[in-house]
Amino acid sequence: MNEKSKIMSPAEAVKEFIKDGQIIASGGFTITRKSYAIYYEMLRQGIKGIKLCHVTPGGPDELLAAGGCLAGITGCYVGDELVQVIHPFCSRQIKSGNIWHEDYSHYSMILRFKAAAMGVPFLPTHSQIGTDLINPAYDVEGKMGLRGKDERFPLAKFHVMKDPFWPEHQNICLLPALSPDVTIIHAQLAGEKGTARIMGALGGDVEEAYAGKKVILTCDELVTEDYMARDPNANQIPHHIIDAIVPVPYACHPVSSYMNYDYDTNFLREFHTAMGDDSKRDKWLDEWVYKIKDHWHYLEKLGSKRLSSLKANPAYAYNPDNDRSAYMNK
Amino acid sequence: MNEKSKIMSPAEAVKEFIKDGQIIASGGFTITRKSYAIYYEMLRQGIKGIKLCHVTPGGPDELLAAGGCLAGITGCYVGDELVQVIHPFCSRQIKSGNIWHEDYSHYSMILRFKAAAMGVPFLPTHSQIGTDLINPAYDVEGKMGLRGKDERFPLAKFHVMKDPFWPEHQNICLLPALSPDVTIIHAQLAGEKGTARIMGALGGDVEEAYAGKKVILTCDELVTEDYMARDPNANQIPHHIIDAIVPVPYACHPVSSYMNYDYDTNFLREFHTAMGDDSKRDKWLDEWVYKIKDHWHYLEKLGSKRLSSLKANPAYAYNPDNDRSAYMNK
Amino acid sequence: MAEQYYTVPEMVAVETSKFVKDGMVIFVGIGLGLLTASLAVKTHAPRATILMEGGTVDSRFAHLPFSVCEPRSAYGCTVTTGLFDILGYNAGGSHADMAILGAAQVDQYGNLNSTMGPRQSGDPFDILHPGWRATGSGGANDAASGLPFVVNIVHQDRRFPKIVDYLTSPGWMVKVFENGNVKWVPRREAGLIRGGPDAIVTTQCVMKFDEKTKIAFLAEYFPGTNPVEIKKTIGWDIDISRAVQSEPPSREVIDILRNEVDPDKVLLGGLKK
Amino acid sequence: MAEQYYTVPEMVAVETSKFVKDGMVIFVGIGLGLLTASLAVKTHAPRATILMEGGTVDSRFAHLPFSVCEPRSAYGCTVTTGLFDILGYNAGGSHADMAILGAAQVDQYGNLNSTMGPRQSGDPFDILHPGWRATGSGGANDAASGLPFVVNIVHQDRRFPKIVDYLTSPGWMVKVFENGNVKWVPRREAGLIRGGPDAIVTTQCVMKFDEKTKIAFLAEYFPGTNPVEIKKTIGWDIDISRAVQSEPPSREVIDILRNEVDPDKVLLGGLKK
Repeated sequence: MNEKSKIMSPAEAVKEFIKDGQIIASGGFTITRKSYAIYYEMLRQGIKGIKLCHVTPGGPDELLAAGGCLAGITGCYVGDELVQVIHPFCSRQIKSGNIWHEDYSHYSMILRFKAAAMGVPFLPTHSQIGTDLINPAYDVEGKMGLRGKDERFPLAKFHVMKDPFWPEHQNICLLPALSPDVTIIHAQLAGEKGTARIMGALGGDVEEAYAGKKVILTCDELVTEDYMARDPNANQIPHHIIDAIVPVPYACHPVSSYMNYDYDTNFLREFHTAMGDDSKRDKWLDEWVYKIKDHWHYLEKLGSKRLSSLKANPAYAYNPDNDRSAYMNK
Repeated sequence: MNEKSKIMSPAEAVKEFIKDGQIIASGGFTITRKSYAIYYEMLRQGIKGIKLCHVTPGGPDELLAAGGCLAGITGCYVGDELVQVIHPFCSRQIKSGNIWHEDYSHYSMILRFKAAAMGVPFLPTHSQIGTDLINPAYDVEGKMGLRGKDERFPLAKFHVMKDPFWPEHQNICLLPALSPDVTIIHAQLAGEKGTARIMGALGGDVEEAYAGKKVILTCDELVTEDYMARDPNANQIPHHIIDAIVPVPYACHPVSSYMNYDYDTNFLREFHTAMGDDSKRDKWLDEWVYKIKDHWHYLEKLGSKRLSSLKANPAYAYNPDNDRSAYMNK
Repeated sequence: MAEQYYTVPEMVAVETSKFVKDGMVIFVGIGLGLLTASLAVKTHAPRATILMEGGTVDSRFAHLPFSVCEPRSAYGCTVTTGLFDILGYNAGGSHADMAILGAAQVDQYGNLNSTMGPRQSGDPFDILHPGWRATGSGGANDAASGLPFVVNIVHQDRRFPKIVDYLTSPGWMVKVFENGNVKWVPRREAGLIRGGPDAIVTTQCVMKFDEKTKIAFLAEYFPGTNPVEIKKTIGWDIDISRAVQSEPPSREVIDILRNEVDPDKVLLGGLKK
Repeated sequence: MAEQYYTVPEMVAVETSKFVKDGMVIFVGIGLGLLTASLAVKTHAPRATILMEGGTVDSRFAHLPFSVCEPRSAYGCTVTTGLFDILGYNAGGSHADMAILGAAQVDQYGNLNSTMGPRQSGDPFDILHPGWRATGSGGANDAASGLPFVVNIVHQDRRFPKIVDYLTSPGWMVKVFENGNVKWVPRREAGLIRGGPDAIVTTQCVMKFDEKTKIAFLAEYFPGTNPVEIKKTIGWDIDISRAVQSEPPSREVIDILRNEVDPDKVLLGGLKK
């Protein structure tokens, strides 16, 4: 068996694995480890009708919405944290009904991916009980006609049952598995076969990766599998579940990669401002996405001075001198 | 609030946390990371009526059975691996009905602990379906009269239900949570508040620790929490779930602690032989348990030459020259 | 009244931090929760342990983070793991003592709405066309489902309806759905066997919950506010008979807050009154 | 017949290793499974990935382990994690291609018994007083529930009943329990949506499963054995009409097995014929 290399560019990874109408899981966590290099490329390749899902959202939701790639979002949050920055375009599209948003709690989302990863149809939780997150009247995917037709969507948003094991027989909420067509994650290190090492907090990436039918992994450094094997306890994701390895520097710019680079708040502020302003949005997308040839062109446009200013200091895992004033309303 | 130190000797840990009739979870995996120092002490303190449970068994089952500490075992296996070494005394006690054994699959056991760790009454799996592991006629804890009286035991061994989320509505098996009164685990490194770093394969220890109402942690080295914080990705268990820290060298002898010491096959062979032989068993227990004052005495009896011969070589994480002939029937 | 030596956000942080006892394990969300927990650790609760849902345990921030999973949020932590361990094992499995949560709305039973509602509170609500959207509940639902919690919220009329327009985190009386009907039941009866709201700290006051009715009453009002004015802004007939004026924070604690907890004004600068 | 240059355990290892294709992800249990997978990796399947339930991925043993979770089992591996990831995500979630499992008994449908039974096969069985005990199923049930699998078993009469005395790993026809009754149904119908037995490799022969009946038939018999004698040891009316004699292993593969895979005779020495 001749093993094909999984190593490819962002454009190749999108071309090979991402199709219109797919369910795509976005790894990372708001301003950390979001593979922007892949999402920019999805806009350039004109991908349509994506159902985005994630344990934790971030700027790519806003980007994909603005690029016309999105049909809907299944998740728990619409924003970038940054002291409660809501995505202005995305939330407006949700209010107008142009993009549907199915609402779950944060933990519920990781349970949905974990169920898929485990190959079981559901996992149980006390979360969501007593709230409108399990109000049958608010079943958005149901209202969108997705249930009972498309095998990727369960027959119900949730199922409340009685615990059969203890005499109180308390209510417990079952959440259906969610197996995305493609999961996109970022790791600091990857072996040449795809073994991945995530540094810093893991968020929901391991669960999302195991849940995905295909997995695209961007990484800061590509190393030998032998190097990865020197510290196997530090690696979380085995190579056999990875389909594409995309080793590009600053794959997550404008957000951070623990230990390697910090987020770019000035860029993020411009991005958020442009997304909320009809007169600026298309111009921003032209300038930073559509008129950009590829990731190398993007990095060149950012310039080495800007990128250097984001470089992480190893004592902190971020740049302690990073200019964060764009989100500090002094 | 004056924080009491959790650091104590094996005798203090057993005296403070282990009581007759408890459900005890034993961490580690057959010949790796089993906290023998604690189990020896349970025999010396004459603990009775223990219901032992584990993701993975090992010699402590045999030891506790021989010491008269055990009422029953809930698990998937009765042995030490070592090319299929079954525990001779334990299995004879099971055949004679003196010790009950509730049978689950390996994964089912970790799911039971994981459910308790998550605070939910059950977790689902396809495991056990179609087999006698879910034959209602073989519900051992039920036959022992433990269900419906003691809150620690669920009303049923398992519960099969139809998946409510996909049109095929396939059968899935729910397994009840298992929250031990005390979990006993071993880590190579512990911080002085209890943060734990396990090196090598983790088995089911993280789940067992989170599931336990109390947790006793033996460790090879006690270090500062600041030292643990230098590589937080390498640590799995947070200090706030640990109740006792027992830092003693060779806490797991005669079994191994990855990176620190190898297993002692000659000791294990003598142990297994004595356990299977009515004329030798009590003598062995006297010599290696009851006439031993404490763990330091045990180590002294073993002698520094024997212990040195088990020391792990860092290039292998075990001793490549370890004499393993006792289990190689050439 | 003399010029105050502290700001409203500072008062909120100090009042909230009082709920953090030494040795507690605290789940914190972004924003005030994080500020409050940091203040507690640097003042009266040095042995409190901070959990954040990105996957960190016991962080000791050198710079206040913008996110619960950014590189700054892991500084000094003793364990980095994932969201499952924090929300599943620690919040769900009750290995934490309390949570500090924000919200867009809070009602008489301490139910939160972090997500959306109709254009006007109380109007019919179309889930496919929400009148307003906030960021969403994130892990606040999960923490509130398993842990005792304290709510931080900006004091504005529309934020205190009698019943939240869309319930995202469960308080003391919650919704169950049966055959197309909505029933209000105590949280324990619905299946929430642990936790519940302890207090609401607004930018003007502290509310606590009556032992019997489980309805929020006015426990404290900040210096410069008064119970009668506060009552006008609350959507239920709030009991103000037990209200006392809060002690102003000590100059010492304000100095720690300004100079040690948030010298860059990451959070103190950004909070509205 | 000339003196054999290979032993029976070696023949079993070679025959079993043929089921491992290059690039496969293989779940292995202790004993022969481990020996077999190692042999495959060192011969025709260098890119196969070995999973062990202690929590290791892609180990490259320097010394054959005694346990699936001892220090030797992690040598050279690329990921060390826990049992949950291996049995849950990889076996349960179908991120592996096959399993190699041992057993005390195997029946016509490839059901395994790894654990216990009455004193005499077929006798009534008292779970509180089993007539015999083996170690138990460990992860074999879990692997067999989710993956295609090959069984290794010593060839002895009592090991091949028509129906296993106690069913621990599911084959093609399995038990479901309804209102006190036992019903035999195809594994898919019981809820086992993946996997199933591909072959049984004994110390004398290879059995495979008929496409239609899902009953094991004799596919190969090892040099020095014959189908008629084998049939006498099998508890069901086994079809031997399709049986062919196995190719003896090449001297080259035996050399690799002896000199590279298990030079210390950790497993080759300990196996009974």
